[in-house]
Amino acid sequence: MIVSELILPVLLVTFVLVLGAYLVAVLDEAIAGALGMPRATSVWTAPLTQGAWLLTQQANATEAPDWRAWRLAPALYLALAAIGLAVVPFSPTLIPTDLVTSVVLWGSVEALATVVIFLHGWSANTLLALIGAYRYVALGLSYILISMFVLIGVALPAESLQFSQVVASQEGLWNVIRQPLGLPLFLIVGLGMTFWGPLNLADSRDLAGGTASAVSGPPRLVWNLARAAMLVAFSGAAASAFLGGWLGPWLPGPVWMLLKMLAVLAVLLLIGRLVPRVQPERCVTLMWVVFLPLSFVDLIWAGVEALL
Amino acid sequence: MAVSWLSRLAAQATVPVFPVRGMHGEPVLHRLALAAGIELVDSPRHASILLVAGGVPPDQHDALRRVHDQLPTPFATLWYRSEPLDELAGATRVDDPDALPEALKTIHRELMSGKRGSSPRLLPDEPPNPWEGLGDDGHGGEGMMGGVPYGRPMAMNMTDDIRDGLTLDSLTVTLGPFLPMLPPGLTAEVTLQGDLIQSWTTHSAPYPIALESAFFQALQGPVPIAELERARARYHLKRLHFGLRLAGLERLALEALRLAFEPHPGQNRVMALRRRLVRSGFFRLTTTGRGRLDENQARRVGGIAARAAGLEEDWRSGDEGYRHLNFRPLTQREGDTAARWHQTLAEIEQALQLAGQAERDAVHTRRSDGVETPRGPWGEYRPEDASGVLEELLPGLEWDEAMSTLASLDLAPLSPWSLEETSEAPVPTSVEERRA
Amino acid sequence: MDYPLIVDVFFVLLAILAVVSGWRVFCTDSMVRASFFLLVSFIAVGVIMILLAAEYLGVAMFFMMAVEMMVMAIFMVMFMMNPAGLNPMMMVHQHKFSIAAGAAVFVVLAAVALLAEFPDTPLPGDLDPVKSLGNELLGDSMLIFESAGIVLLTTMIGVVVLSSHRGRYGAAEEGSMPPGLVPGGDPAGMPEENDEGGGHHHCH
Amino acid sequence: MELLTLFFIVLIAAGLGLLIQWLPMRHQPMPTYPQRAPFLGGGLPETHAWNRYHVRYYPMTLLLIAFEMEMMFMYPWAVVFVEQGMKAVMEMGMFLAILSVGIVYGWREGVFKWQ
Repeated sequence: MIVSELILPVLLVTFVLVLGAYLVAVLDEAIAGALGMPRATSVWTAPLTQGAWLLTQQANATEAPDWRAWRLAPALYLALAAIGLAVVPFSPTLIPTDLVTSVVLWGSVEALATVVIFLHGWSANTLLALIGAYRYVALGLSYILISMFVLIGVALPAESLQFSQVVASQEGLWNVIRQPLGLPLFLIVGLGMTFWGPLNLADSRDLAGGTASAVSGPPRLVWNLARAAMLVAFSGAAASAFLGGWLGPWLPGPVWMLLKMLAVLAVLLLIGRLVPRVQPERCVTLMWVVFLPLSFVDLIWAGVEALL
Repeated sequence: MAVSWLSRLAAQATVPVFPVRGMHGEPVLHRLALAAGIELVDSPRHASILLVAGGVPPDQHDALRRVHDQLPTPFATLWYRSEPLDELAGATRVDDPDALPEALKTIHRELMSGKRGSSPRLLPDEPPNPWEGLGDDGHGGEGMMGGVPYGRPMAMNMTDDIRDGLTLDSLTVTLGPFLPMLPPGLTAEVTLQGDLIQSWTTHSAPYPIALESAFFQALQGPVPIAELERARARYHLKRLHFGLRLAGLERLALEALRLAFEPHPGQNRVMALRRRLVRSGFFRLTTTGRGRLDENQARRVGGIAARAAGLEEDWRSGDEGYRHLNFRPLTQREGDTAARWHQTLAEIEQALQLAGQAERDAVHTRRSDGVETPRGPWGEYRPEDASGVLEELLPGLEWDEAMSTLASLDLAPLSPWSLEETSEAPVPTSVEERRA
Repeated sequence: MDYPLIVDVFFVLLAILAVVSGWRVFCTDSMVRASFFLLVSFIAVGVIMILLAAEYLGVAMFFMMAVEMMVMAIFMVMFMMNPAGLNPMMMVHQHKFSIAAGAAVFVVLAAVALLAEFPDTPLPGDLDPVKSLGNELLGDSMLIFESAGIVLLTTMIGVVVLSSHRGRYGAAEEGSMPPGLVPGGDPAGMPEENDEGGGHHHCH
Repeated sequence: MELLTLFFIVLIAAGLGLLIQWLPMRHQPMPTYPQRAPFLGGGLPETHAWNRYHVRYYPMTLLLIAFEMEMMFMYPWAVVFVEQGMKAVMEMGMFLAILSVGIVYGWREGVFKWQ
């Protein structure tokens, strides 16, 4: 019992998180290469060599940082990614933690991520990192409502706040078809949570790296790792909320789940490379005035659909 | 054992280079941007090599020392067509742009394997102000705000905000000359309230930029319009590269740069680039209609900025040769950041179209009392530094808006030497290739 | 009720965490740290609530408190001097009064905990607290729930009125005036100058 | 049991994050003061960066709090939605209408712009 309920889930989450983060880096390199960016080393070793270099680099400090928060923030972000992945079911029986309210827990991971990312930029006590941190809060507080609406939308037909029930409710038809607005909106949330691509307001180029502009060496490695891990966790949530999780013919459930996660990751990384960074002020307006009403529509659609 | 294994792996990493953009250092950085295995990073904390590309005037050596000392160990420096600082006399200097990527990779490998020591620290290890243990709790000074806690005073200059009038602290910093988002060489004292720029005082102008020799020849006598216009398109494509990279569109930025390196870029490829740019949402997502120049400011900046603000000013209209090609200056109305990028794209297309036409008919310029450079008209005077407009333009803008506005403006003065002359060191490649 | 010992162990640990981080709120110099210590305290309480089988409320606590503390930190940084605690300072005021108040509240709460008779009705095993909460919201408490919605809407409007600087008709401190109904005419919808009937003067 | 598993997962992830940072950093000396200075492209700040920072989207954050309160009611509501049928639809309609009024009003007053 200990093995199946404690050791196996812990191993599973750690393994998927680490492997997934590595795959995110590989996939991103591959997409960059395919889009014509110059790449010398092979995509398979590039993340490893980059990681090795960061491990040998000295960790930077700033004049008067908030030490504890500064070092804790990357680790906590990684922990949040782990929680996010832990609630994702891989098969009807293989669920790391099957909480009754796992959908709400996923929402609180999003809220707590905002806190952690803010802390990462705030603690450095440097101008560019600070601007990145405050900018991220504007984004984080904007996408959270969209995420709530979209996730409530998938909870309606499942009559439950449990991811495993959400997946089970998609037996007949996947939510991606049943609620066509849901997945696109949720992908925006994913880009926001990991401040990736168009929503990279925190660590952007116009801030010389933003919240990460003052960190180097191992803390930066953990930060990058955590970002990639969060993408993996998000892809897990998206795959189970919209793509029918473990459901699928021929192959065993967990394999389907991993394939779907990879598909979500590929889409996210592609968007990250193709769309420019949104201007912060415009981003907030877009979130509240365009995407939030759209998520209303999604919820109403889901509600009507669930009753029919 | 484990450590040597780690450093062997690290030696194979993509080489992270923080470029200090000195005078006339841009061309080589454009080459590096296209080189494989090298990454130009934005923060010195993310780099293992400090590349000083081009000369740095002596009065900015202190700033250079500060940036140098901000790289975490182990790191090395490489000087491209630039005299190393006195303290770093033994540092590697490379003058050949073709040898640069390899040199960077070698240095990184040597650094990781321990063959090369880290560059020494140049500045004394002292806090900016001595830590003063005064007051009740051994902190900085009287009360909550005084003194210099941790060697720096606290921000406590209360000013009224220019947007909503809340009275909150403002933060005054000196930016540049090597901040990657600013034009190289530009230093400014900036007061920020939150992320909004309250005031901007330019301290030193951007470094002069060198044009290709075609523009200089046009001042001596007739030159083929095809050559002139291709040089113009190349110039703007390189500017576009910078703007797109800043906006997070690295792929299209490289596409623009590749076009700039082609000897005969096709007009249709520029049109395709523009279509992809519009489709990616560049104009809708990254600009908010701010950074608008009024007529006076637009005239002061000249060139693209002027025409984007609706001024139909172009030396080419007065040239017989251009008139023969039915040249008419293009303009935009808004004069803001988006309009300047629209104008840039339109002018690149126009330049390539003119070049194609002129090549067919072998048209030359007729006028030699002046030339329309990509930076603005060069008649009696060379286009000068226009960074003064920033003091009126940037206050009230949010940081991201300010940076994208800056990228869309071309403010640097023109160098009295051509691009070919500024590279005084012997160059192995042919002149034709160098021009690209 | 039957539960393993480890629940007790975790309860004690979390209770200690909640109290200690709550106490740290008042001894740290940094406003941001203070906000997030409070968040840690709330999270510990939230986990305790989950241990008490109130799963939804516990998780909702994380959610709400993360957002709320984030906003609180932002406002702290906006309006407090020395938000990062670069110079040490006292976070507490009115020591004597607050000690007395704290002691009094503690005594009252402790008395409630010790003296009150808690109902000892075991819950049915198949109870789904989230479901019953939902049924409650759609059943008896519907009116309360809907009026809460209206109250929160009023809150939203109040918030916007108080904090938004950029009004519909221009900046707030310039005395925003609606445009006239005819070009150049008097502002529309404004009360007459000599009309004293506006709002709070009418007491009855 | 689920909580215990979750606890271990958090512990391992956070521990891993701290370990990766701590192990290589054990023997590193403190960086020099010039290295620790904020990066501003060679320029220097006059003061610490921590200050009374003007967060320009403050009305939005307040709106969010009010909004979120209401949203928390909706999770339990989602669970019983299908069971309750039309009644739930009506309630949701009313709810969303109320919320929309708040958003439209905020938008008209320019709340989602930097103040």
